[in-house]
Amino acid sequence: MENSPDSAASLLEVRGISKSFGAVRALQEVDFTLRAGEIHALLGENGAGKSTLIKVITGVFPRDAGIVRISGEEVAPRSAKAAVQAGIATVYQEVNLLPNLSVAQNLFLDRQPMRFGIVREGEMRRRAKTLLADFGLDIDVAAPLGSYSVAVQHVTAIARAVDLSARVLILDEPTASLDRHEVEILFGIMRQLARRGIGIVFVSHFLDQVYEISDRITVLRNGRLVGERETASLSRLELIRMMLGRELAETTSARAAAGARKTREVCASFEGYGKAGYVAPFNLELRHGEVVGLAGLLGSGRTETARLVFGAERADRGQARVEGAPVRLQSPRDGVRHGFGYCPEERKTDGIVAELTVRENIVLALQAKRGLHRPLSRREQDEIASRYVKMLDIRPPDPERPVGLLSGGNQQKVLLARWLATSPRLLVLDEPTRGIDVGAHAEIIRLIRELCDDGLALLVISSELDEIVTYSDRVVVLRDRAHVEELTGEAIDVGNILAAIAADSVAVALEAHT
Amino acid sequence: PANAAELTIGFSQIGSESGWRAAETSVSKQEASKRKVNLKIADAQQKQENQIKAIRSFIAQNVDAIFLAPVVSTGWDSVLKEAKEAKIPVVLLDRDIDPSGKELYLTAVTSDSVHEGEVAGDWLAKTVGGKACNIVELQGTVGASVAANRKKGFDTAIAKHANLKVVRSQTGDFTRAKGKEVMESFIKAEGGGKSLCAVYAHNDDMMVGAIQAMKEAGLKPGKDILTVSIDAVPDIFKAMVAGEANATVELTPNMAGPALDAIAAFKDKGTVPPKWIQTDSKLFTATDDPQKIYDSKKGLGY
Amino acid sequence: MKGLPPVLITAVVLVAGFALCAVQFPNIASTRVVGNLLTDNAFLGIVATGMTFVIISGGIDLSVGSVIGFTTVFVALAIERWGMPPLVAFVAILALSAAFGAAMGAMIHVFDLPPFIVTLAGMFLARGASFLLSTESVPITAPVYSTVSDFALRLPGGGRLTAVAIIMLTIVIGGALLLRLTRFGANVYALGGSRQAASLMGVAVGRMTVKIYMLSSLLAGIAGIVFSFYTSAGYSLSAVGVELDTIAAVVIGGTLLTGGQGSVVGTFLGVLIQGMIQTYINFDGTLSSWWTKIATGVLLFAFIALQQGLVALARRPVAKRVGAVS
Amino acid sequence: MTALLPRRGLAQILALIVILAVDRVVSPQFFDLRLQDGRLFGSLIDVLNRGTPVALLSLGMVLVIATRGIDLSVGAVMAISGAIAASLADTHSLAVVLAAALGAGLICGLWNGFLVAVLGMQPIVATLILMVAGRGIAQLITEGRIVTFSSPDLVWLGNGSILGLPVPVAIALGMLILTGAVVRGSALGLLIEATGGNARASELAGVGTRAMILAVYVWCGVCAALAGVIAAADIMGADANNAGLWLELDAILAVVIGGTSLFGGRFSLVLAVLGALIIQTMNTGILLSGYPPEFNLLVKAVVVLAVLLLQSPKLSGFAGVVTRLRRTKA
Ligand SMILES: Nc1ncnc2c1ncn2[C@@H]1O[C@H](COP(=O)(O)OP(=O)(O)OP(=O)(O)O)[C@@H](O)[C@H]1O
Ligand SMILES: Nc1ncnc2c1ncn2[C@@H]1O[C@H](COP(=O)(O)OP(=O)(O)OP(=O)(O)O)[C@@H](O)[C@H]1O
Ligand SMILES: [Mg+2]
Ligand SMILES: [Mg+2]
Repeated sequence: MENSPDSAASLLEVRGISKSFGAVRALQEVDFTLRAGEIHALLGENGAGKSTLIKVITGVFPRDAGIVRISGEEVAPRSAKAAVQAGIATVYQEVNLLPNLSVAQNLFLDRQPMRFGIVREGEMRRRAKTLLADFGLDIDVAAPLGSYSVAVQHVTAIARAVDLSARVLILDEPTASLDRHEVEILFGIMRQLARRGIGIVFVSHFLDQVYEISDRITVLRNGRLVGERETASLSRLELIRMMLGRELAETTSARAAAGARKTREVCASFEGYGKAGYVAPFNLELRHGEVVGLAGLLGSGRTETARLVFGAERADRGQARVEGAPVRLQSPRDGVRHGFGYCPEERKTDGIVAELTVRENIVLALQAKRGLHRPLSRREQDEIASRYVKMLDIRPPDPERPVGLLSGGNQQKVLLARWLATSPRLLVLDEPTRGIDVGAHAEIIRLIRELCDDGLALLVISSELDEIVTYSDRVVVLRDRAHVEELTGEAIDVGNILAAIAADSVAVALEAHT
Repeated sequence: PANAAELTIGFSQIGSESGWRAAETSVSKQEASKRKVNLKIADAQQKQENQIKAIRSFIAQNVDAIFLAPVVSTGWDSVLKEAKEAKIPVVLLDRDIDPSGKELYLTAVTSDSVHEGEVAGDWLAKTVGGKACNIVELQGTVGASVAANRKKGFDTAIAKHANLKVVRSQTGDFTRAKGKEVMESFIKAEGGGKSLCAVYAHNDDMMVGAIQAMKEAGLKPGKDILTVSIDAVPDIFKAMVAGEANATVELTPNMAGPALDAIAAFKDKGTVPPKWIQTDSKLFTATDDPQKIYDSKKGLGY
Repeated sequence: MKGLPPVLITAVVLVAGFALCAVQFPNIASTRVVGNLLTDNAFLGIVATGMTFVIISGGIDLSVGSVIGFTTVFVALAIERWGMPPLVAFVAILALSAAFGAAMGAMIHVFDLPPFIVTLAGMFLARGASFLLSTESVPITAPVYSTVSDFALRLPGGGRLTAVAIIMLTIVIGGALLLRLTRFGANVYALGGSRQAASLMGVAVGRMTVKIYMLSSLLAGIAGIVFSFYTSAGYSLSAVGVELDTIAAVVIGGTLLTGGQGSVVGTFLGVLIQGMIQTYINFDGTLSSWWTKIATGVLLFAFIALQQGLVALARRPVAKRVGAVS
Repeated sequence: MTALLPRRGLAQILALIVILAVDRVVSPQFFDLRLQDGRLFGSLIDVLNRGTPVALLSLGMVLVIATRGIDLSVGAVMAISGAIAASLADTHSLAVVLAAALGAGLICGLWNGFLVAVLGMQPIVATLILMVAGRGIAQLITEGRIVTFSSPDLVWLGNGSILGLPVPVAIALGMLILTGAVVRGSALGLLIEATGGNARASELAGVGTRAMILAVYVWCGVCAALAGVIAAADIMGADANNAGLWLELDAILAVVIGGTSLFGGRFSLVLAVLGALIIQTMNTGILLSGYPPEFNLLVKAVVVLAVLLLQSPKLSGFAGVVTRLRRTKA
């Protein structure tokens, strides 16, 4: 559109792609060009159509109109397999691997090393091990993939795509669940692949990463192409304007009123709380109007802490109190009854009920809390749903749409809405901003502050240390499934958190990167 | 016979798919205990493979004789050969097996189910006389040999009379509920049942259901529409007493009695019984004092 | 690796059950009874092997019992009435049943219909078709039949390893290898993990679905032939309800009905467990029809509960989400 | 509920109309209705009346399936409750008879629910246990005989009529309304759908998923028991050997024809009952047609497949295949 690229150098060329889902026009006449050897960021708000564009290119969705060329030759893959054969390797946004298969099988599914029609298991494992070693992962590749964290699963998916040694590599939000260290490794590999002439499409909501890695940027908004620019010549402000179609309201310095909140009452407290083989006993106080951040490396026990606090996992020692009164948290129901809420990190498996509508997903927790015999009338449901759809800017703003059809970021907002609707006293958020666009990201952080000002207690897990630093009144640092440090007030900064994590060498290496 | 006291006999029974079958089982037990025979009954739940397994395990336990009520006529050769090798005499109850196996069993105590159908057909022909008569037929389970035979016998009997015609024939699976449902649809399909003259059912249970269907449709079974069925279970005599059923052909549940006698004679004196001990296919009608028969049959475990 | 613990647990349950039975009826612990167990359950072992593939892939196949029934009738008629040489009849029926399975698989994939219902319709269809062929049971007198049913390897202690048992063991071993060692096998697990993910990873989901149901029906066809050896006859009502026995065997063998996990060896053990329950009841020989049913249910419950208990026990000491091993 | 019908039920209604039309062709008097002894009489009434047991079963089954479960034991539960009702009918009042029979169904449901929700067994095997043992229990009660009774109260349940409608039909209608009121009038429907759609997520949202699962199996047991009582009342006797035999498959079929996925989640009571009617319309048509019974199963198979294809969400899938074929040809 704005600069018509030299089509000889273009590796992947997309012209006039349109795609509708019923009444929703997810893509309209989108053009996109990827050159050999470049890293091309594909950006846009949640629901802009990035994932849809990718799936249309790889033939997962049939397209309504448009053409796709690879090296000038028109292709029309009709399945993911055909796309791979056409030279396009893809990591889709939701980790689409098979949790029941071993890591090695996942890496080599449908292309296992064979001899006499028999899979060479040993050879496959060896290769898997070397492959993952490039990504700094040293794990048992014979174990089922599902026994590893989302991060490991994501790295596996990326390693698989990279190893397909295609001409085009598409990565849809590959860094959402990775920590800095893993992101660095990934970027190293991406650069190396680009040098070999492979074209890489990179989707991310982390603008820092976009500026760090990409050569060019294409922006989509509401299913339309906004423009394509050289990264070097595009200012951040300009980029955000392209994505949102407006200026981003400046995030106010979040911890403005920190001092005043110190005096707030304790909402929930945990003494010597823990579970053998899960998380070491810890003490934790959560106060009204206060945000506590949980920081730590992957696998350090943050999610586990969150689950214990909420009641999703039963503690085998220690005492929990709510507003000073001792309580027993045996099940999520207990948590909900005491006014807790919990947004889990794996929204697809633990969060949304894909088949149900946005409205039903939003009222679910509230209804469960009220009990069977006090059903919310349809009017109340509609009212609640439309309030939160508006408040959180869920798109498309249709409460009757099955949640599974929403883009990832919007699903996250629905989950948040589910808990806000219960007017909780304590909200536990595990990676609430994962996969959320810049606009919504700022929005959610603002929301966290607001909730906090309304007297809510918040326990927030995030791998974004910058983010944690912005909103937390206190930061608990975890290492090896134990709470090792608590930072308050002025002590909260990225450096100190890293220092707390840095009891082992990995963290030292990490620090070097920042 | 004195020696019979020491006998242990394995009985591979088909299952408990009907009241008649339950009666056969309980009569067998009574007959065995009368003769002080230790009868081991293995219930096959209507599966031939279970019967084969049961016979194998009887052989493994080295019983003195095996009674077999075969669920199907074919497929017994190899297992009966095993019994023969082990020198265990086999007596078939209730149903015959395929001819190829004749030398594999001692004797068969069965009725002739084709003959049963004929008896029913003959009775109907005689009762109707020269009038034109539209008959509906309630068949047994599709694929069951008894059903096929009873159909065959009946068809042969009425083939001789041009005035008798089977206008509809559908399976009622040998059950009351299906018998009723099928009869309901027959009545609808035949213009409210006015044109029907008789119902023939492959067993009494279906007929009991059919009688209810007729009554609910405002018809008078036993009067407007003649009924003839097979088995002679107690409930059909009850219907006869009420004037709602006309005839039934008896299939005696006492197959084990003659079989036990034959085995005892064989073991005691080496008497080889005839290959086929045929049980009576006796016709009962309202003239046979159905109340008395009902009372006598009630306790047999139908 | 994966799937091993449940198999081990099933094996433990089997051995424990066998020991208990043998204590009560010492006769049970003989090669004769073990040989009978294998022979009597040969056809079940064969269909269950196919069913294992289907269930691991996340599907279910209710048509197998009817396919067995149809096969016996077809084979009997082909040999006895239509004068086909037995081998030709076997090839014909296997081709037919494979095509039948393929058609069901295609139906499931193309129209996105639930396997439960498609195969239920398949069950009606195959049974109905066998009624059309013949409602009478047809004895088979071909010499191959007596040769095959008489053939047996004598085991020490009077037991016999019959031809059908050998066929079954071969198929079980072949199935286990196919599932464990080949790309096809890996894809079966992949489908059970998630059809969508498998498709995104490049597995030809449609073709796999067709192949899996084809395999299941093919094995049901083989089981039908074995059944016809077993009884030397074809009968349209044979193997009624076998689909449920088969599913039970597969599930007792540690395969999840939700798909993605399981093993052929486990299924084989499941078949033996069911056979043993039957043997026990036959040895007892005092049970009436109803007590037989109740006892079967109770034993089924006991075995499954025991298995669940062992699984829970095996899981307990390990922390829920184990850290990375390196 | 009503809001859901028009959009979702179109395929089912269409299927029903088509089958009714076919029935009319094979049996010209299919739509004839007349009053006979204060009771409507005709093939249509037969369809409703004979469809009642499966309709009742499907009312319970649809909830079980909505939670991603399945209940194979309903046929056996029918046999048990029928046996209990028949053995008590002549000596006890109708209230006692019903209480005992439905109570038995409730206990059976509790047992199934316990195995699934508490012991975590897979529903298909968990209920297979009762499917096998339950029929044995029923036979134990009747000792394998057909236990007959003459209590007019119980007979009325099977053969009486209310406002011209057979009592069983009225009962099924009442149960549909009751179940609908309970499920949709409370939050149960939403919570069941959530449990079936994603049990883990629902649990984390505070839904008592175990209680939900237990509740649906109990309800399924009660519905099956009621169906059993009606089946026994219909033939004035309890046939433990055959009552409800293989009806579990019909009930599951009805639910699936009614558009509820076997993978749980969204369900519709009305459409499940409509599914039961579709099946019965087909069965009655087969009986009226006068074809030899050897054809019954074939016809059934073909009709089932046709109905499923008719409502397949992928009729568009079929269109897709056609266009694909065209595209490859072009
Ligand atoms: N399978 C589907 N059926 C119907 N609508 C869909 C489907 N997939 C996506 N959509 C809709 O298409 C639009 C674009 O979604 P898409 O997933 O491409 O967004 P995205 O840019 O990847 O967003 P995110 O950053 O949140 O991942 C959204 O409105 C979404 O609701
Ligand atoms: N780098 C890694 N290598 C191997 N296994 C890992 C790695 N990181 C995490 N895991 C596995 O993932 C599991 C989940 O970790 P956990 O949820 O406790 O982490 P967390 O601190 O909550 O991190 P996050 O929420 O960011 O994933 C760990 O128990 C561990 O088995
Ligand atoms: Mg996306
Ligand atoms: Mg975590």
